[in-house]
Amino acid sequence: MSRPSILPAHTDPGSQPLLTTPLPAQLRLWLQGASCCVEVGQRVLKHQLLAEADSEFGVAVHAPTSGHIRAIGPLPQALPDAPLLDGLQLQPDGLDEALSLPAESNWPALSALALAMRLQDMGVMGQHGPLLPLAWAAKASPLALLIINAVENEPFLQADSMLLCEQAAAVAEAMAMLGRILQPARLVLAIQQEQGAAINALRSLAADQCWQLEVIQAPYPAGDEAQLLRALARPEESGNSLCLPVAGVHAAGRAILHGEPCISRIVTVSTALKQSHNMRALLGSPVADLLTCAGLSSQQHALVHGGGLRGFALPDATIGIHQHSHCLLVRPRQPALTAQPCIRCGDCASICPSQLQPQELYWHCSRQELAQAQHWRLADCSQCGLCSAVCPSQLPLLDSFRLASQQLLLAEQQQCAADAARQRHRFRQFRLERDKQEKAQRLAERAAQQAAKLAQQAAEPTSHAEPTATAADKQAAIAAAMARAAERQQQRPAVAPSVNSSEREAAIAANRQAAIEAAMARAAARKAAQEAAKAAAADAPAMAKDEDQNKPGLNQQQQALIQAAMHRANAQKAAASSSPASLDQDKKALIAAAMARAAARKAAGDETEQDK
Amino acid sequence: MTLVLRLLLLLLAIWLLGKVLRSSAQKLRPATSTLPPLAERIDAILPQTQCGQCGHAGCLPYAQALARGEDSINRCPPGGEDGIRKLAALLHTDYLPFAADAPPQKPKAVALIDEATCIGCTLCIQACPVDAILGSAKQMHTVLADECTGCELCLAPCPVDCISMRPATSQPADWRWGYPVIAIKAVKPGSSS
Amino acid sequence: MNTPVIRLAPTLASRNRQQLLALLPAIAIQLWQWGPPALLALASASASALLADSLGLAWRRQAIWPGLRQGEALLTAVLLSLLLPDAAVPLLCLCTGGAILLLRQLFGGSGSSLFHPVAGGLLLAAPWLPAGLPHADIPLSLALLAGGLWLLWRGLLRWQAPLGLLLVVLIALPVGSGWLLGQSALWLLAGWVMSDGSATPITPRGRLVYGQAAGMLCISFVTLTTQPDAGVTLAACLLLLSASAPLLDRLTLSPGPRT
Amino acid sequence: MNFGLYLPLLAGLAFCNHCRRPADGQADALALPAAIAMGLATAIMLLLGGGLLTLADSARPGLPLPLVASVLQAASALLLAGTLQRLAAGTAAALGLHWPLLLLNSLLAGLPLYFLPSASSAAASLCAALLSAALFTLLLAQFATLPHRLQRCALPARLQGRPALLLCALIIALALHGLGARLS
Repeated sequence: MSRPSILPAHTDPGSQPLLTTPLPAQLRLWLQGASCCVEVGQRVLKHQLLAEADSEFGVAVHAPTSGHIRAIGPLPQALPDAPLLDGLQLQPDGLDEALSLPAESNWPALSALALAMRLQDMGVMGQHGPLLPLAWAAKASPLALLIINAVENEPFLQADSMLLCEQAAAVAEAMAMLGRILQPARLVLAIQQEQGAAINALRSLAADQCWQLEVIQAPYPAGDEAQLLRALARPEESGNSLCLPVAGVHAAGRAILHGEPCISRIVTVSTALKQSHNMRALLGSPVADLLTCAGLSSQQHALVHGGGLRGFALPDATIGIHQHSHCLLVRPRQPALTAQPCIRCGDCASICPSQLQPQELYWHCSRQELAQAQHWRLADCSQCGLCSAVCPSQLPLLDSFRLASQQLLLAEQQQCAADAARQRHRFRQFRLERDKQEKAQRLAERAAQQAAKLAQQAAEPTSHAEPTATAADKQAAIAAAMARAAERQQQRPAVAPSVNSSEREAAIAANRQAAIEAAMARAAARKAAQEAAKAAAADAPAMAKDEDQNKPGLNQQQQALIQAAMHRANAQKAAASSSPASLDQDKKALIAAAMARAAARKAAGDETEQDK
Repeated sequence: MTLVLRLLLLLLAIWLLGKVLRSSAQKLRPATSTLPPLAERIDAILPQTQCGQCGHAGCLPYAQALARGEDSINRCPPGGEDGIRKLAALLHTDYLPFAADAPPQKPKAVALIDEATCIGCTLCIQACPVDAILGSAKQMHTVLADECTGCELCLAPCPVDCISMRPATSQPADWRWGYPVIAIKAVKPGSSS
Repeated sequence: MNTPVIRLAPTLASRNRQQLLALLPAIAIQLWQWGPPALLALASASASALLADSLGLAWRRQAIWPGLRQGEALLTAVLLSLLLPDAAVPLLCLCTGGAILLLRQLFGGSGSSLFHPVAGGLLLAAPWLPAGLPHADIPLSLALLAGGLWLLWRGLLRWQAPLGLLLVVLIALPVGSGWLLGQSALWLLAGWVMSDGSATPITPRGRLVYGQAAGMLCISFVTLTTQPDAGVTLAACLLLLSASAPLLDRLTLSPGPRT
Repeated sequence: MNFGLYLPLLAGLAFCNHCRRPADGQADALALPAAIAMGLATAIMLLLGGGLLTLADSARPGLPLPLVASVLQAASALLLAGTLQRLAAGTAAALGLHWPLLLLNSLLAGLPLYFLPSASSAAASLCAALLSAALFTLLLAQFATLPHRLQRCALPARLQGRPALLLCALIIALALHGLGARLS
């Protein structure tokens, strides 16, 4: 079962005239990746900007004719299942008044990125968003191969052939322009063998131009970008080559050389028999108008948007066409074929151009097992529709693959959103933590300064009473703590002798340290005593944990010591306060004293360690 | 003669059995050292709304509790049944339906601040786990809809009840024509052939 | 449903019709050879098959008429009556109906049956068949070959498994397998049973292996043992190997080379 | 004993083996290796038991065959089980190579071999042991992969899972009976 023999052959438009649709009563334009810059009720002129691109993948929308904006809101789009999307309705006034078009006079001076952005502003669309991908244009890597894709990929398509027959000179001009700006090492126009008239029209032009004509003979999905690149690009070129649809290239030529935004395209209206019509239609024209122009009525026929294999049914003839509407198929209404169970004939696998196993993929896609579908390489499916066409059971293979790919895309988006949320949450936690530490540091510094002052005042050996301390035993405890601190301070040089380079500095530091320690111990003891006097605190462990996180991550030795002491004291305090609340004063005082002692000792120990 | 042949065949069978056992043992023990810690892998599955509906203070604490085996996998309503399936697959446990006491599952929503009523108290800003609310004291606040996870943690602290949840609009209406997988592939160096 | 406009393959019903059509010359020769009893057998087997199929469909709560219109049950009946020309009519009806109910409808209708009903029905009928040396039926075989070639030309025959079988038979000619080629059962089973997708592996390589394995098993049994009834032996081999089809799929089916 | 009974017995034995497989998270991934391992183990047991029987017969002819054969088959099964337990206990358990199952396989698949009509010479018995082990492995592998395929059949709800597999086992046994009856 070879593919070329079973697909209907391409029929050349030949000498058929290119029709022009009359001005429709209403135009429905979609705003994908574009934000509207007109208001309801506003009168717009032909070529006037209606919406600006607001993302990398959107293009601007221009008014196809003059008229009034009637509505801006969700409209059904010419896509599978006709999803609602924001669009605008333009009611033509029949005058067709146009803005004057300033042509780009110094276009040869444009850079690739400038060209890409200019095309985006002119509403010229390629296969995925703007004709030239912005991300690619911004990289500005030298282009090895530029393919202009004029292959009529699916059965019943004629629009590109028609365009080449009618506008061969304009296309050649546009290609010359692209070649001049993008400077590809090789510029190729790919066309299929069956498109005889178009080839004839181009042959005469190709002789003295910078581009080559490549006639493709491969079977059906050969017109896909990936397949074309595989067929035409040499191994060394495959990395940096670009494939552009010929309709977009033609529109780009009009836009850059004549300043004319893209407002129309050629559409084939075919009855899937021999008869077909090609017409130039304004973007946003309702499908019904195109059918009327071709002499068909939309009531008696089922509508298919697209070619014979990838086309999808349109539920409604009022939907407006868009830049990808290359073909409209009209069929007599028939009862839909019912899907039968898979009989494992294996035809889908043998015809698949990507060498996938569509029956396995379908099984997993229909059961919503996306991970399995990915394992069976759903991502490699080019959605060519051949498997659906050869399936004897009429299984909706292509539909389910389309749906599953979309779900996969959605799942990826959700995963990205989740990753972003995780990052933001973690950063927030980090920020809170940092703020807390900085606050604690500031507080500690202030406490240390005050304590130093106090210590200077209390430099006399008579350990005078703390003004705020009330109980005598508390004072005694503090005094004991201070005495111990002083003792340790005296012992310190013996513990760590001649380690410091400058003994004088060490002595000064030690003095200061002792004073600070004493003050710290006092403060801690006081605070602890007050806390302990309170009734049982319920959230003691939590506080302890909070304080634990205030690790001495400070670079200054002094602050480290202070914090260590403080947090030890607090931990002790917390432990104390979590113990039964009915402690008498004596016990509390003892605990406080012990705590203060421990804190002082620890502080001294820490200090010696850090001195080392 | 047959005895020798029998012995040779026996040895062959034993050797083959040894090979099968060895390869299965490798399959049984996948290289766990290359994997990130279990809590991280669980956290990667969780939806990161940080809503606390599971009873933990965020997704990571819940993931850690799951990794320690201290909680059940059916406590995350935003993750949906799909999330439970993924967790069950990762943790080699059975699928569990949602816990009876778990909050009901809701469609994804984003918070919206009624700008006329907002008094600028900053309480919602402090409550937002992903910093998706902008504003400062006495100034009107606003929600970054792209960053909002729909956790509803900002609803409770608001003193004037000016925050409401609106259904998120990012359904797959963004059907991009032949979304640019191929285009990006085609211009990446050395990707195709 | 947005399925494509172009349908490149015939529907299931049309496939089965064409398979029946390819059997017409063989049916004609059978009628000429056996006379009116063959016609009676054909008619009663068809009636029993249709009855069993509609019973099964009703039991599975499926629409009966669209199911019958697919024509698979009829094809099974015709194949069985061609395979069992000398069986008693009740036996033929019984094994046709039984095979369709047990191997086709119980497993869930067309495409789902793991084991081909024709092979199963032949095996069910085997114990009651009159024993005797098989006789070569050259005209019938030639008619079947012609029908098979026509199917092949129409693109309706999945040829890998029959090819594997025939290759083995041809290679084994020195062992004395030549008389098998004159057996109509071989051609029937190869062309209409082994080419069925649901009871064979789905990959071309798996089908080739399936056909070769069936050929080797069948030839070894037919040449090594004393009961050289090729049809029943091949049917038993096919049933045994149909159960290995998932195994062959597992071994040969892969997501394919990454592009 | 004849082949018409022996071959379906193997199918039933394989079905039993499949039903006794541990059903944990990795059972699906290990189904095929488990089938191959059990088939190889059965081959080892059959070869070992047959070889020991030949040795015993030559050393002391005239022993009662049924008794000696069953003792030797059981001994070879337990020997293998012990070796596996010592060398690769965890893997063997995950693959379902438990000693009761090994013993069952060794006795049910091994003993009838000595009473089959073809087991006249040493070479023939060796051949029979090999073929029966190969067939047993094939059957095990079939049962390992069949459930996956059966999932896609539109079986009635009551038949889902094990009953459907039992049905398949019956059909396979029917086919094997048809083939085996021709061998005898």
